[in-house]
Amino acid sequence: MGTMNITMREALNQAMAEEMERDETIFLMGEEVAEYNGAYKVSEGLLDRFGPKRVWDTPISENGFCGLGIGAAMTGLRPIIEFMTFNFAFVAMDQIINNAAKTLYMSGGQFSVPMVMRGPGGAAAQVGAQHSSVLDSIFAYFPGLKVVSPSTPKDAKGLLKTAIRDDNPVIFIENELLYGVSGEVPEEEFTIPMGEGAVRAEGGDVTLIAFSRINHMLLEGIPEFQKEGISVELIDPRTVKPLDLDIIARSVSKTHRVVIVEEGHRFAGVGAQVADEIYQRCFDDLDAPIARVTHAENPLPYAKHLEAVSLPSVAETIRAAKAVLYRA
Amino acid sequence: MGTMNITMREALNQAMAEEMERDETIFLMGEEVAEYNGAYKVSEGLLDRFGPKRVWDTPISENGFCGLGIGAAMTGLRPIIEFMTFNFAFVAMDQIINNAAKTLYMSGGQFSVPMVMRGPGGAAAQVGAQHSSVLDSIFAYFPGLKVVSPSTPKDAKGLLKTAIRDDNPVIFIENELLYGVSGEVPEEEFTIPMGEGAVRAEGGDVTLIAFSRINHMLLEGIPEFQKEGISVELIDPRTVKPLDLDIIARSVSKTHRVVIVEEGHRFAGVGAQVADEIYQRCFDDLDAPIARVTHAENPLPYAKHLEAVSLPSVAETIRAAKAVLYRA
Amino acid sequence: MATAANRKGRTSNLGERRKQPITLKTLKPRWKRAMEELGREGLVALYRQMFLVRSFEQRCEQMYQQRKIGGFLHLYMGEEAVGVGMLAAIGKDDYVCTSYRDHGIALARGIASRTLMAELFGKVDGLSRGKGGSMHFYSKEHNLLGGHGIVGGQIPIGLGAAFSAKYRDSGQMSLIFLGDGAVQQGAFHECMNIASLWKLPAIFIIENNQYGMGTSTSRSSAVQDFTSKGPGYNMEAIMVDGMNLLDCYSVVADAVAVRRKKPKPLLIEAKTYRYRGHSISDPATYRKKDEIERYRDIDPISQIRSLMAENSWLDEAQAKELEREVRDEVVDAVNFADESPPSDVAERGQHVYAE
Amino acid sequence: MATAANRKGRTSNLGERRKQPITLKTLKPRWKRAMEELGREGLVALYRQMFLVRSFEQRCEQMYQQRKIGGFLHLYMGEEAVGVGMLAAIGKDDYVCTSYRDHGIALARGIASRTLMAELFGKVDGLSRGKGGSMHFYSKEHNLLGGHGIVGGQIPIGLGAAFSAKYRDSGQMSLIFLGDGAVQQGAFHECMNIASLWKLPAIFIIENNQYGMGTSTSRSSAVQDFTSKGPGYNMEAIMVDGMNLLDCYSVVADAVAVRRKKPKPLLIEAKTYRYRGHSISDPATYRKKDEIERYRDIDPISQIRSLMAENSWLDEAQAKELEREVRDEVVDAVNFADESPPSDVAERGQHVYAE
Ligand SMILES: Cc1ncc(C[n+]2csc(CCOP(=O)(O)OP(=O)(O)O)c2C)c(N)n1
Ligand SMILES: Cc1ncc(C[n+]2csc(CCOP(=O)(O)OP(=O)(O)O)c2C)c(N)n1
Ligand SMILES: [Mg+2]
Ligand SMILES: [Mg+2]
Repeated sequence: MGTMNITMREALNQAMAEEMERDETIFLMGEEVAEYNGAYKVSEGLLDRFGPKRVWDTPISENGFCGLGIGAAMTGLRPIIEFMTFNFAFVAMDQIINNAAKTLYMSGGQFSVPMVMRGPGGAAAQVGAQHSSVLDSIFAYFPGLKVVSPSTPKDAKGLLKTAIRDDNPVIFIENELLYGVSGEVPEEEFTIPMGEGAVRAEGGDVTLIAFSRINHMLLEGIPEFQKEGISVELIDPRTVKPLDLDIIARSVSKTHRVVIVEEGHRFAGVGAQVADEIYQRCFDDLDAPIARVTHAENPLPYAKHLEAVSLPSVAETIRAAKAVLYRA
Repeated sequence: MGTMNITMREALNQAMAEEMERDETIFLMGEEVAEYNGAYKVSEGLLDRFGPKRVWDTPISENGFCGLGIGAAMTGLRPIIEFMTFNFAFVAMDQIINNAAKTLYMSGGQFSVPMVMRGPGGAAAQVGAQHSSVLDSIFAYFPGLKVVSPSTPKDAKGLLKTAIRDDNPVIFIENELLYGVSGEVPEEEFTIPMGEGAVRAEGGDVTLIAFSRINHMLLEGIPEFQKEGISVELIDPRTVKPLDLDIIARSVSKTHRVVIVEEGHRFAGVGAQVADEIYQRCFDDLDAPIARVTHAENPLPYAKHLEAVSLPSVAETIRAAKAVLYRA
Repeated sequence: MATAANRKGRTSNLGERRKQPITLKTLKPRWKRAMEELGREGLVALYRQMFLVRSFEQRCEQMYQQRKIGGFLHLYMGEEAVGVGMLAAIGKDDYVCTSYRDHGIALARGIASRTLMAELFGKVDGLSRGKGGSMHFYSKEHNLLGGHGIVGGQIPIGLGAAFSAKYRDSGQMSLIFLGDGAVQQGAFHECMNIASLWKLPAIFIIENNQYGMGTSTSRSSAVQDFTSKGPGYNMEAIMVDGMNLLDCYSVVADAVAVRRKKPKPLLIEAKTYRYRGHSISDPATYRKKDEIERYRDIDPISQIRSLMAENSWLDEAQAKELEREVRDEVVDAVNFADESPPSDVAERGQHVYAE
Repeated sequence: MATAANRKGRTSNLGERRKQPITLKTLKPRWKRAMEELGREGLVALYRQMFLVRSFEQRCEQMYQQRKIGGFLHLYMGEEAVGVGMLAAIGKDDYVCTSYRDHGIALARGIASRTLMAELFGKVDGLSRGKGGSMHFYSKEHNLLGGHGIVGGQIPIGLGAAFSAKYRDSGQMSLIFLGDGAVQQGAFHECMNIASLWKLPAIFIIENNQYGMGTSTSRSSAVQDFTSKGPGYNMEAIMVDGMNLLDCYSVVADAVAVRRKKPKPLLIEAKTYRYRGHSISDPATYRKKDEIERYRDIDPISQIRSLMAENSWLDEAQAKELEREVRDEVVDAVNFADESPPSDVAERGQHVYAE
């Protein structure tokens, strides 16, 4: 029961390879996933290993090939559709929302859509307003979709395998900046269920809640919190939908203070929902209103220094933590 | 300074006609808006009055003609783009989000996009899962867009005129079930600014917050609240973005209890954001967690009785009001 | 009678009243073989199907007026030859998808009229337990992949079924019905290219009823002959007379025969006509009465009835009997739907996610 | 020399090394007139522009390595004749939009290299005050409507500009540049139809550099000749040699001459080639060195340099002098960008909404 130290990229790759090995109905399709081995090399080697019948390069027709995936899923296959980045899912939005999410329901349970739509989401590095969309809340809004947003190689592998085996359409949002991040991953086969969060750091003063990359930012920032005398508990729900409220509530009952840190925009972002659910469940536990640290209210600018002040930071989170601790 | 009693449909029509009369750069474009006078007759008579240069029927190419509107707005015109319903905006999502919302920013302030995208949104009557999308929160999430959701003929007229004069892309969401609803509208010219809510009913026990059609449902339901001994204050923010938090806060400071009633889904819906902002501003005023009455967690079914139980109702709102009053 | 005249030449003259007669390309030389392939029994069955679609929908109109049916209701009347003829040429295992105008396709696919009517009534015995409604007929048993409400939304789905068939090397075909208006959606373009590039067994069928709601093709499309799009995708494209059952049957029968073993796509444009408005709430004042009547003269059902009479395959009495049977079936469907219980409200929360 | 050979026949032979020579359709008979129209000064100016694009981008590569430029960087090198030649044929008032591969277009549009370099450096003196970056060059002054990051996203915008021009009866044209890969986006299809249906003054220019990232057109498109799409939209379509400046100039000059007064659209396919990878992070291992070299042999800049030498319009010394000047300009641009201040952080919140 050893572990191996691999990158997120390798973890995702292994998840796909293992599942494709197990089940011939699984195929991978997207732009540059085959011969180029993936724009971000997540599918490296899969074409060589599984051949062109299982790994498909597409024309730049996201609405077409995403819908193709849905049709294939309705007729016995289990597609993994890669969006080179989720920014390009806008052109496929109709298929994702109106078909992937609703077909099971509209057909009265006849046609399930066992399909994973995956790819990087969120800001990368100075790639500008059209290439930095955070869409977690958009997808999670629509009943019928599940939304996963992993932060570690282990979670990425375990959750992607679960997503591939799930009979529902799953939006699996990776983070480009994490592809190269390493971590320990069990050597033996494993999966991680959706809807189970993880405690990334234990502490008593304030509960921080974050998804994906933001967890890394905050973990690295813990010394800075300590310098300020703030003991933080960091919760990574791992899946946006279903959402593990239990793990959050447990932490809140201990700290009584919450800061939600989101890469996405503020208005009706994921954090708004997480906050709403915490208030519903833990109202009397809370000693201060929940603070949210989010993407600023602007499209992401190109210039590095403007980009930096548009995205959530440790400094801003410390300010928010102080505010909920009434130490500001 | 008299008033006239006209329907929402007429009010919208008048707003467009008056503005088109005033400014030749305004044109209306969409499916069936010209010769057919609008799928819902909102554009009735405009082709006759303004001619084919100003009123355009399009092919069923929403991404194309919505983007056309953006390009026209960037080059001196002021388009009103009608989505026959906002359900069909999914195929145009890329243009709406990546171009309409972001162009001013990406161009460093050079190209504004003075454009209204309007049409009915929300559930109609048994039109099923693909024709009942509530997208207010989706659009409001993205900086760069304004989102309007009027509930009365007066507001519809005043706000649509404001939207047409606004130099930003405005999403103007009408409600099909309200098109036939009448109300008093000033005879003289007027506009209504965005970001100013209205108190629809005054009361002391609980603040209800709702947009568009839900206001009518709740107003009609007031006797039922009274029967239960609940005095409600009903706030209609009228515009989703910008959001009038002042009017809400004033009410909350009086009632200390809030129920938000939304036609849209719960997860990261508009109500989640409204709640978040209330908590931030009025935490100490609140005697109970804010309750949300929303669309149920399912696509909208066709069958009438299933549709009814999927949408928010007065009965459900009363239950929620009792809960926040701890009378449940 | 225009119908008889119709079968004289290679093209059909749509009535004398119009100065410039509309001519529809037909596959007349293929008809004789079509009749042989179908046989008397087969053709009678198709006649019955077309008549069933017509009767079913006439009853739907009534039921809508009586508020037993709600929401949108898009009728197929006038276009029966397209769905019935084309689906007669494929097998049970083949895939079919279409738009919201799906009653004719569902009936032609062999789905029981009872189940469909119950769906329209929003009852638990409906095809989708009342959750889909008129626009969203799905049947796993019949490989019917919807019933789509978003114009063009079905095209990628049908493409996916074709991909799936090729992937599994199953020999199945995928028939994708779409309207003339839907041609202008980006989805059409993206899927035509992929189908051709990957040689998928997809048949794209443009049901060109000449209007998308109130907009005629001359106001929505830069070309009036959609087969002109074929070369731009390196795809074969054929135009057929969508008012003629044998044409519709033949074109698909031939296409399928070639493509089962060696998959590749095909574009078919079937010129047809809808008698009613776009949906039940559309008075269709944008069309001249005259125009409708000229199409009524070449009504797809009458055409086949006359043809069978000429060939002594179905005499007047037999036809009457069959039609009575069909009408009874529809009455039975209505009764069934009426008596079917509404689903429990718990049904609302079912099937949001698969277990 | 292939370049000379190139000008002998009606088609250009892309080098002897390849067994099946690539032939690009050229408009050679039109060249003489093109030279007359442009005159010596004009052609020298275009030569200078092409050389500027090349030099500017070479410097961009360095600056990227030095991390002065971040994000994505898509270079136009090899494709200079397309942007420079075509934009030479339109006026200041005409509209232009393109993809993320926009440096060449912006420079050819006459935007100062200083302003562009400052934008790439993310500085306040940049075209968009540092908020757009490499992929999003916009200039109101130059009617450049972006610089678009979403493949095909610029097409509806350019269509809108064409609509606007016709609406205002201004006689302006709209040039819409897009890649071969972008042809497969639904937006292309929707806009081609609308442009043709409404006779808009839009020129769709497919910069067919034969790859969309690592995918060759043979793997992304069912047709290799994109002009085959014209008839499906009832739109004229022309193929030109995108490696040749005079071809590119001529096709647009002629198109514009006809269309200013009587608007209608046109589809142009310019066969061209990008020397570098898709973006700076793409090693482009999917292409054989050989292939690149064969295109280098017909380099658009060398072709014009030789042509001018042959015509005694620019001798070696003059060319050298001009090239030195251009290199100095680029160095100056870099210095300017370096010294330009970063914007105040308050810039972040500016221009989200118009006042
Ligand atoms: C994307 C989208 N836009 C608009 C509509 C509204 N709408 C429904 S049917 C229709 C006309 C479709 O015409 P056509 O494709 O010719 O099919 P027909 O109704 O004639 O069978 C329109 C515009 C829609 N459902 N989806
Ligand atoms: C809708 C969308 N899908 C995918 C991408 C990622 N992407 C960026 S450029 C590109 C290739 C485009 O190729 P082409 O249109 O030929 O233009 P070229 O880069 O060759 O100039 C891809 C796939 C994108 N930006 N937008
Ligand atoms: Mg039609
Ligand atoms: Mg290319």
